[in-house]
Amino acid sequence: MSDLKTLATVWLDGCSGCHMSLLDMDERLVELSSQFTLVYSPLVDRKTFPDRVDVTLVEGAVASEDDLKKIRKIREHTRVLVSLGDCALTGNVSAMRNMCGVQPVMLRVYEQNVVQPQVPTVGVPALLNRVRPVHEVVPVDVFVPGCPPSADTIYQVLSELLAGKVPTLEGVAHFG
Amino acid sequence: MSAEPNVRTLTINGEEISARSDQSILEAAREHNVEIPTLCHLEGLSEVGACRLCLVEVKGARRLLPACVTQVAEGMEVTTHSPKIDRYRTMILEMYFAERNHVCSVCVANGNCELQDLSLKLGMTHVEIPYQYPQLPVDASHPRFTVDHNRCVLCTRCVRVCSEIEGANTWGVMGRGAQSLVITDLKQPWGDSETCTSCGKCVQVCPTGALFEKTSVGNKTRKHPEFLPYLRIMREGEQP
Amino acid sequence: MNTEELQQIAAGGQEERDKFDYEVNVCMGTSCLSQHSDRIRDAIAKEAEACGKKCQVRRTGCMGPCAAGPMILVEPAGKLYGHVREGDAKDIVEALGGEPVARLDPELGSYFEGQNFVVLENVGHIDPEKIDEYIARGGYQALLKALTEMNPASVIEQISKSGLRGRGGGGYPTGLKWDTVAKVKGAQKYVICNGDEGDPGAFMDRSVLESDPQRVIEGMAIAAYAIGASKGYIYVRAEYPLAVQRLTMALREARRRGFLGNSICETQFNFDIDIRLGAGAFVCGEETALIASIEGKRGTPRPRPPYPAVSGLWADPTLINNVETFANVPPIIRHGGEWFSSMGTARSKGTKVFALTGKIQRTGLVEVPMGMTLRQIIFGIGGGVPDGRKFKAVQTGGPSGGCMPEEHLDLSISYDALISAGSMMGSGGMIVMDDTSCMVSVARFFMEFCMTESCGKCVPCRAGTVQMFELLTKITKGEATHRDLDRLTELCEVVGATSLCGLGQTAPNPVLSTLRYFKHEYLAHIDEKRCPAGVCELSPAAVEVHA
Amino acid sequence: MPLYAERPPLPSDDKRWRIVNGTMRKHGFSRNALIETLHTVQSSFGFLDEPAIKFVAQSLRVPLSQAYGVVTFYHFFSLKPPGKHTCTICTGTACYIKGSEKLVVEAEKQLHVRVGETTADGEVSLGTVRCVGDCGRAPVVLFDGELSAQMKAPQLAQQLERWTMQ
Repeated sequence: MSDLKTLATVWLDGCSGCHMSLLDMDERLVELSSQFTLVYSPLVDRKTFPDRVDVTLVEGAVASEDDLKKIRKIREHTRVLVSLGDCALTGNVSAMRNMCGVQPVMLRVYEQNVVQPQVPTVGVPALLNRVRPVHEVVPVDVFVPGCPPSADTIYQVLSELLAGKVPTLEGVAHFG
Repeated sequence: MSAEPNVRTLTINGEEISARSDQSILEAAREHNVEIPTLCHLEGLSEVGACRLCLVEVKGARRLLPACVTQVAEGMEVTTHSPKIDRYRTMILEMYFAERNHVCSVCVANGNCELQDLSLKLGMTHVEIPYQYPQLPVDASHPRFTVDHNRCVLCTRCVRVCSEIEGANTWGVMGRGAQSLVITDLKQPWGDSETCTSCGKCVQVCPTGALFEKTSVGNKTRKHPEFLPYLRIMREGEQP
Repeated sequence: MNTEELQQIAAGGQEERDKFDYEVNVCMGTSCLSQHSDRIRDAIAKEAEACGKKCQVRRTGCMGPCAAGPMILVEPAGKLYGHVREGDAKDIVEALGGEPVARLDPELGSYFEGQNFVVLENVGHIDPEKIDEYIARGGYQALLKALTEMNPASVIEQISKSGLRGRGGGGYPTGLKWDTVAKVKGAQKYVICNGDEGDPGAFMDRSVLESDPQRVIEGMAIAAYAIGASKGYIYVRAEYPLAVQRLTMALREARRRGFLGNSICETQFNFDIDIRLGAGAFVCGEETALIASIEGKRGTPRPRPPYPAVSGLWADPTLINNVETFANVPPIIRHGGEWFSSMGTARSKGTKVFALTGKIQRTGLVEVPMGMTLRQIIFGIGGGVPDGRKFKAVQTGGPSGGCMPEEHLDLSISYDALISAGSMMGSGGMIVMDDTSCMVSVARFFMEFCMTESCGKCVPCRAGTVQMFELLTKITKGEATHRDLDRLTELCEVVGATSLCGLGQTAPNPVLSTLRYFKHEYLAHIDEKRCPAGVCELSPAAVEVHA
Repeated sequence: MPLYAERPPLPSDDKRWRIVNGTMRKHGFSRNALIETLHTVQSSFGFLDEPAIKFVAQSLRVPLSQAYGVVTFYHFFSLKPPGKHTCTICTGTACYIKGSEKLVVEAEKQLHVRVGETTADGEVSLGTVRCVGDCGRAPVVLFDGELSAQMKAPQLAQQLERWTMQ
């Protein structure tokens, strides 16, 4: 039996599809929740990241200053960091802006084809020049590919972590 | 050259097998259900030995040898999988993913892509080396087909099928190094090509979503490169 | 052409020489010519005529010490002048037969000490555009001897006995290579001379082709006879216009004298040579890529086997050797294989031409017997590092080679010793670096070279060199971590082990050798954000934020 | 297809096409004369444009894609016309060790172009070359093809100024 008790999930630059897939585990969530305590997540109410978390699932790429700050803090307070889904693993769709840079994206979104052209500066975090996968910023322990990873895959990962094993998804899951 | 190929005995991963002397290690291995990953190889086309995924250990050889172009020999001892080879293959695959913009989730070939399949087979769960994010064009000028260079792995299957089977030589490779690009004619829009017969063979042999039919929507497009061996046999005619 | 005729031409040349009391040999290699040595020659000829001295003014090939050019060799005094200007013509002519002009002393010190000219034996003494001058110094005796006194097998035997190994870099035994091609059956065989001297910082082949082109042609003809080829190609870089021009002229001359064409030297041997121009692709130094290029295609290598010896140019058996290798052949046939093997070390015979450049007092072309130490070459011949700076490393083998530090200066030059020191012989570039060179930057320089010269066919070389280049850039900018260094090492291993051809397989060498000997410099960049040589501009690591 | 049915006519009355044709004839219009012919075009016209590549490809019966592939593989061939003057800096190893990088920076600054580009007024093209073989007197620069050795940044600037001031 493993000593991994607390679970957190975070949502960086992604579409939340991985979280949806997490919920797709359906009744297996109940089974897992008897062993894990979900201490931090977009799905729960807590606002600050706890001092010590056993397992954190990270969805999304690192795309803004805010993401960067968050992931560094999370790494510091997490024992097993899991990159969940292609955005966390490769940047995926979030990183497609790397092909052209930030400026054209900002122009397209906030200035062209809008009624009131205006780039927001207050209350929103500044974007990084380059969107990066999580492991380019902090060390990652487990990689779970998929866009999104299937509920079965996520269940397998969590079960194996609970069983005290390092999950290997070789030959199980792939990008996309 | 003797017309009758001789039989050679060799071992692959310790198993003794026989093969015809004109067979490559790859052919012999696949005949005996030993899996060796490949990307540029396609039955019915000439070999280029470029993808380096089929590299195997041959006892006594100084270097790893590409199974696709190395002929079997008597007493050869071949190892197709070892921790070292597996590590090399994964890294080669990572280089493929990182050099262009492979975003499986939005690709027309998602689920039917040889590159994606390889990542599954070789157990590549993430790409350690940084993506390059080159700016590459998409050419949709052809009435039926599209080429998206972001997804091209430069296997040159399209170039070879166009030259060796169709005979049109529409496709070629321009530039060199990381700037290499498959092109039609004088790098003009595919739709303006004077030589393209629109036969679509290039699309069928493309291992990724780089070449696709415009009618392929979503990710249900399977490609059918199996016609190649058939064409070869029919073209060569009746063997005496 | 028979022996008597050959002797007649040689004697004629001697008679011609005897008409003069003095010889003034003016270097007209690329380097000296760019300093208008042609005008100097004309000025001297005019002066000589004016003062009535019997003086033969001759254009010659590169004499070696390029940095002291334009060079002039005055015979019979054997006096070298350096940094000659047009205005010096009068003094030079006046000094003939008397005291040499002191101010034109090239101050070469011990430059020629220990040098041993085999390949460069004619340098400074013949006009590269006149075949008869080559003949007068023993040229084409070897071809005549091979054709009339030896059978192909005995030619190969002499080459094997000589212990000559490929001078292009790999060091494959030449005799063995010839023997393989000779034994392959084929109605049509080819001899190719690889003059695609792509190593940046090396100019041995250019020099030989410019200074003594007939020697290469003779070597190729002997090889063709030995293996049974009737057609040859010389592949030369288009960046060497003078070499191409001299070679074109030399081929015409050789045909005129009957050393090329049909029934050479009144035997049944037919052989002719064409020039093919390279077009700026380093990878074409690789045999199979070179063949593709001669066939008019993209110079991409293909997997070997089959080796060119079996299936080369147009799928026919083909022998490929480098310029310097062929240049060694005539003297070996003339003096015998044993003569050649008496020079050098146990497994590396003869001499090697090096282009000694970089941070060194006396740069230039040198030819030394194998087995000489790096220290003798760099500090003896080259005079050491100038400007009171400290020696740091010597680079050999071009982009495939490595950098060796002070500790290895007593290494005796041989194929095997250089490989064990993490470098290689290469074609002969030898670049000296002082303490103002940053070794990470040097590795990055070579990686950039490999990256832009990669043909793009196989992914480890195409994409791996880009990744390694970016990691090295990251290190020089002070943005790298230890993880980056680990990844660099791993990439070196994978690219080296899995690339299709020699370019990719050896591309990691400059990184590996600098990591081996100068790891502290890498670490200084990473840990202390400091460039010990003061070359790199480092900034503290930061993930850039879009403002 | 009419494309390769017979040898195409010369693209224009320009005499240089006859030189190009001469090279091809010398090689019997053989496919393997492609690079040799392209060399002739490059040296006669200073660059290779699309009509030129097409003419050569059709004359030698080489597929268009292969001809274009060859032209773009070899760095000696240029698809763009060069400026009136060319400044080519050697970036071989010996020149690198002797500071050719600084020369490149200086030239780029002076001309306001990057390596491989031509100034807006078409006066000067800036290029680099991988070793011209005068390593003994590095660093080396070719001004309009003429070799100048042991080059220093101010000297380079002076020469470029002479061109740009005209």
